[in-house]
Amino acid sequence: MTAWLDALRDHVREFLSEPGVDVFIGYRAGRRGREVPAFLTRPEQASGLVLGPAASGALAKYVLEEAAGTTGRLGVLARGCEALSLQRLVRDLRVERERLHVVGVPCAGVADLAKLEASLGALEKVESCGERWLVTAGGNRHDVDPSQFMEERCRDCASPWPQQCNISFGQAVMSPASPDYSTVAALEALPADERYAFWIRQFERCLRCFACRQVCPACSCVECSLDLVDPPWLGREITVPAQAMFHYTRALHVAGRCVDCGQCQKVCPVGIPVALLNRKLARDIQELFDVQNPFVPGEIEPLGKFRAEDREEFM
Amino acid sequence: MSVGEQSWKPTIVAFCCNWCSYAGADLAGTSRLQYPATVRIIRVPCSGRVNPQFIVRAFQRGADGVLVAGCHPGDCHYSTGNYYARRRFLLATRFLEYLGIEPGRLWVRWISGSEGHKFATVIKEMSAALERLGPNVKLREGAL
Amino acid sequence: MATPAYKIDAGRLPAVLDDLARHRQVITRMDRDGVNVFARYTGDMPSLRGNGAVSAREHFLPRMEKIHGYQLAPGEVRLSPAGPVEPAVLFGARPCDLAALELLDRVLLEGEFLDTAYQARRAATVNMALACDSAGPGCFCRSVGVSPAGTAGSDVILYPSGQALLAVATTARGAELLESLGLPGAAKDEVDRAQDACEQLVVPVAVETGPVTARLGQRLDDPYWAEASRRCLGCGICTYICPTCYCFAVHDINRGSQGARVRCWDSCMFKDFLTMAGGHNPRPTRKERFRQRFLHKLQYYPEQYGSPLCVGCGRCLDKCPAGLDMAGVIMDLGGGQ
Amino acid sequence: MKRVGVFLCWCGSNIAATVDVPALAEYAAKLPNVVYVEQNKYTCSEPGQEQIRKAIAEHRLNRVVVAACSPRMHETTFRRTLASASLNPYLLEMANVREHCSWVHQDRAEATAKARALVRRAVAKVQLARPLFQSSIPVNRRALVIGGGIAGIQAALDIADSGHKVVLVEREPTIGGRMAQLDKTFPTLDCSSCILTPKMVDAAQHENIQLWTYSEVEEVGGYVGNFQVKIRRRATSINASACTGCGACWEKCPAKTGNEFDLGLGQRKAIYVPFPQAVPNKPVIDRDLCIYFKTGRCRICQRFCTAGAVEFEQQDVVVEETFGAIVAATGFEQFDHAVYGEYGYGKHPDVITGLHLERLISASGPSDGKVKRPSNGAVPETVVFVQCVGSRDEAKGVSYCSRACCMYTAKHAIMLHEKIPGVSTFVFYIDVRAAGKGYEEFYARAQELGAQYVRGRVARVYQRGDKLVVMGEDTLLGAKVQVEADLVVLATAMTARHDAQSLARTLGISYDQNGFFTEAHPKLRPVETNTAGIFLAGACQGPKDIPDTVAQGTAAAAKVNNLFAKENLLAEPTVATVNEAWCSGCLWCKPTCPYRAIDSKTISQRQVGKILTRQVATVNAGLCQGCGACTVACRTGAMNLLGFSNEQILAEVDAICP
Repeated sequence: MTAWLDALRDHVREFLSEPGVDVFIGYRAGRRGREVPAFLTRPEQASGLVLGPAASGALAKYVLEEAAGTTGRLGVLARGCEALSLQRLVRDLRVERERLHVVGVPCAGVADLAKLEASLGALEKVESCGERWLVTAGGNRHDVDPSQFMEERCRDCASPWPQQCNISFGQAVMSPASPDYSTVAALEALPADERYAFWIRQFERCLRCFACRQVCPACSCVECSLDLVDPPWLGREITVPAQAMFHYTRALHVAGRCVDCGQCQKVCPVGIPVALLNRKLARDIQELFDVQNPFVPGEIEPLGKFRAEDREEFM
Repeated sequence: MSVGEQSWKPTIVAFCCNWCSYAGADLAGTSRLQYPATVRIIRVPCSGRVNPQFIVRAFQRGADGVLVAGCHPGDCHYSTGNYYARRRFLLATRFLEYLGIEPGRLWVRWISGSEGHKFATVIKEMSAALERLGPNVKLREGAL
Repeated sequence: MATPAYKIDAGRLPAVLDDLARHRQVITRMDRDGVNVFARYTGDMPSLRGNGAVSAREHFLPRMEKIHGYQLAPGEVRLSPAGPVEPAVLFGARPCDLAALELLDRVLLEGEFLDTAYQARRAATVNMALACDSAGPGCFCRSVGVSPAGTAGSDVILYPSGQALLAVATTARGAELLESLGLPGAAKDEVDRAQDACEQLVVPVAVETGPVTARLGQRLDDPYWAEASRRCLGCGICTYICPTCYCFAVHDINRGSQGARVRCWDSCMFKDFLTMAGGHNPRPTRKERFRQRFLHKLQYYPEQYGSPLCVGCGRCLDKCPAGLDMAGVIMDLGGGQ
Repeated sequence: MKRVGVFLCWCGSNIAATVDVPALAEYAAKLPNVVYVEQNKYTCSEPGQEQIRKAIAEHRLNRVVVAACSPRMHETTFRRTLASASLNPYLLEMANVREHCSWVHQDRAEATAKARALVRRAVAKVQLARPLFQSSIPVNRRALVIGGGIAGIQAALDIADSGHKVVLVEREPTIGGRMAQLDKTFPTLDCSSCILTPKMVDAAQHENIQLWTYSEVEEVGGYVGNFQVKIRRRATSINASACTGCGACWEKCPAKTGNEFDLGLGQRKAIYVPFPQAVPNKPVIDRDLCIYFKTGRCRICQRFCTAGAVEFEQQDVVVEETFGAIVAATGFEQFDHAVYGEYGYGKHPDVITGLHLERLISASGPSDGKVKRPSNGAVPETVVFVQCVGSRDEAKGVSYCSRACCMYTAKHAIMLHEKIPGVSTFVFYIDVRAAGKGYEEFYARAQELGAQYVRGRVARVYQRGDKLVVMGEDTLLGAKVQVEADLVVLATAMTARHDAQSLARTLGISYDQNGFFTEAHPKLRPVETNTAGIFLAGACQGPKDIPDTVAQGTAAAAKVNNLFAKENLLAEPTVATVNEAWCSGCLWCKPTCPYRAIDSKTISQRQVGKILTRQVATVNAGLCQGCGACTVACRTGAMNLLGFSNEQILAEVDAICP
């Protein structure tokens, strides 16, 4: 089924036997059909590695904690967005590329587990099989069409295949798509008041749990300005204007650095379409500053440089 | 500052760079050019110092409009600050609109130290535009 | 004398809610862009399937609550009280969320220190619980002593019966409220059938907290905490969606010469939760913070009050991005498979 | 505890006529931490300032707000007032209630309401003001001049004459640069060598100037007052102190190549001085050409050198030196007009550039000053000049005007008419730009002597027999023009040195889209760069003629002398500063700094029993000019700007809005 999995496990086993290796970050089977982040330190643990559509896709950020105060090498399993996320951390000088051993694997899309559970019952296992998914749920095996149950962000993924890896296994399952900005455009087409009402309705739900930030590979600051009491960038008050400031700030802080992994939106417990903010900025950056692919980390971020002949609207 | 419906005048918070736009506003003063008492200036060294978060902060605290003013591109006292400002605000103006703020609430203008007249004109035009838009309620903090 | 039972036909629900809303605010569950939230009823149909993304506790412990206002004048500070608490009906919260209130009551209303704001909201709110006739994928209420038809914390319990709701009062004020609504009665066997269906409901997840609580005392430096917390992202989802979390922080919101003192939700999962002036943090890493949350739920609270601080609503099972949830931790620690 | 004093100026009636100052005073007294309010008729007057000093002492004020005119007018005044009252001058904030209020509004109520907001802002900001101190940087009074053309020579001489040491670095074997290649200079027609050579000799002999020819700057570190520069001194293979410059070596040397100085029109040897007046007048060995270096055999020069000065074993030496200031004077290159294939350059030997003609006219040139057709050595009877080859042509060349070509073409025409009786000259031009002292007259003289100016571009040059046919258009007559010429001279554009960008990066200065170094301000700081302590002279900043180049050389020297007049530099304290605990070390601030003031450094932090070593940003306060662009690039706000801090601006917004 996933023919490369054994090869991957062998490779990781070898990697963990090498001197100076601290950890390999991958996935292992969790309960209820989940695949959860796993931190392997011993070669024999490699046989527990798994990778299916149930794996969340948010491994990159763990590198920060794992690398702090240690000096060894860190292996990381990476699909397309995870590889971009790692590049992001490297570009932001949060981890040295030399310390990372990036192991690329193909992506078959990340499953929206809640949606699968809602239609198929309690999950036991989600596997990818060619272009289909095999889902074991409620005691039965189902052959499902991934496009029905894939996370929204995966449907127009521009980079399903991991780039800049040390080694990779398997072959691409999904082909790259171009980002679909139609939702952004639809929002833009609304009258200002309706657009405002839309966003306020989203922000009202915000709990300020900071999950969107915690999971974001572009949010790797040692201290987040939004946590600081002084200066009071974001007041402590939990009001709708303050939530709006929070989301405005978060989006602008990742503008030009977002890798479009979509994790911010995926983890939001109250369904705020956070990525719709990022997408708007990315599209504008692409258009305004002629950035080829706004999601691939570059040498200097688009807001950290300029051209004298940039568009002039402020005369 | 609303003194009742009829006499409502907008409040504009203006971030002016010290070398050009603030000087331009000074020149408007020394030339005794009259413009509405709607604008209140915060002096910054350069338009490149203006963080887009300051803009939302002003709307939160009751500004009806925000003006960011700097040297003309190419004339920055620090040579490049306004180029960064231009990129930041090309993006931020669009982003604020995306969040539902009316297009006329945030203005960015290049006003040189010799353009006292332009400063006065921008304030007149902006005040008139904001009067048409009415008081800003979006993103505005209510009473505590 | 048997408690009278009433029937609310699906078509009648808006009228009942309008009736309720006439003298008090009605808080119920609404659909907002596909997300189920507790919100004030303003005439739109509620969405009573499933459960709220965030628990009903936010009605009693709001995300932000004014303690008092203040005004600075030369030489003095004038305080102004927070506004009065509005009478309310909480319509359609699940038994787990309401059972959580009883757990919170022990902390906030018993003993030397009284949370007066919470007390006022509890007193001003009539809770109309909605019993469960189906379970969510993460539900494990039965493992922590809560039943899908449980009445703890409620004044009225609503049993789904076909498209209708059958209402039975569980407290005197619940009875008084139901009586005032002029609803038609419900047949006893229909109520029994509906109640039975809820009471017999099988919930998908089962754990055993007893042995875990007994053993936690010896496991403070267990390597489990370090290993498990490695995958914690450090966000506050679990604490903010949880019906039994109640941590808060007090802030002064300053606006020139006036302002307000407010209390806002806070999360023990946040780094700054315990950071003190001068920078010291007794829980410096995710390990300590993660451990604290589970020890609080599974050891400290049970030691003090006799039951775990969890009602098995299953929200953390659904929402934790790292798959680090209450049921999972209990199982990891030996409480079931 | 903050104790704010507010001083409200009436400015006679300038403010008081429009703003109700007494009401404003009453209002100000109620603002947080304001403990003293006073009104003055003229706060800036000596009695007014004395009142501030008195109030600071009597009321133990530790913050001062002056609501008066523009801070651009009197901030310095009141800062001094504070300093004289032993209060840190940066604990002052001004509210501009004159230029921004009383002078631009008439309605008293509205103006007073606005003045309240302005004072509220100032009071809010000053609460968060911190005492700031000017930092002082010692100045190493030694200058580096890069480039030994007339700009660099002039700058070096002017600096040296002021008593400061100068190192003049030139990559060619001699100084002199482009001007040494010229025959005469416009508009006076004095001999270029006659006016340049004495300066070259002066530079070589000046006690304060060290002349390092055949050398190049490799690395520049440090900052104003303290640049650390690595200079590669290439091996000349000649012991300069032993060499007498007799010339026996280059006469005997068997290896020949085209002489670059004569643009290939003449020849030089492997061991050579570029031209007879070279300074220093000592040869170098071109190791790429030298037979000994290629084959290991020959050594003829060594045999003929009676002084024993030939040293084949010499090696390049890289020296590291410290300088307080640097002048870049690296000059220009000629536009590569090969793109104008229709002009036949390279195909027809009689199509040459203006600089070629200089060498042909020059008495010390390859033809001993006789203008001859390169093809057959005949004296040309008809000469066509084509202007703007490359200049003002965005499609094929550069968009700018090269400034000197109109005049040197006029010069060439005049000189040809003087040298070759009966010669016909035609000048194809777009516009004639003669905006300089004596330039228009000079252009008129060329016309008087018979130069025929044709307004229009040349379409094509082709050979017919031994003549060149120049096809063009006279746009004034609207007619096609065809001239049979013996010689065609192209006025090629001046362009930046091909490696100017790499030097700019080494120096940390900026360059424009054409590769010319960018001045700090096009009008007000024409010879400064955005990197403090680095100055520009001559055509490396943009095309120029000799008078402008010399003026800039002197101007750059004046700036250097200005810098060297102080033992220590006092830097404004309103600079960026890093909160290391917050800084993630992502260094996205770095590219936004026009002054290269941001760098990284390693810090060690104790965290939960572990020692964390990490990178954080650090600001060189001597280089930072306080623009604050970096502060916005910093997401955390770890990068902050003293005097305009995030806290202060947020407080200002909060205070000014309601």
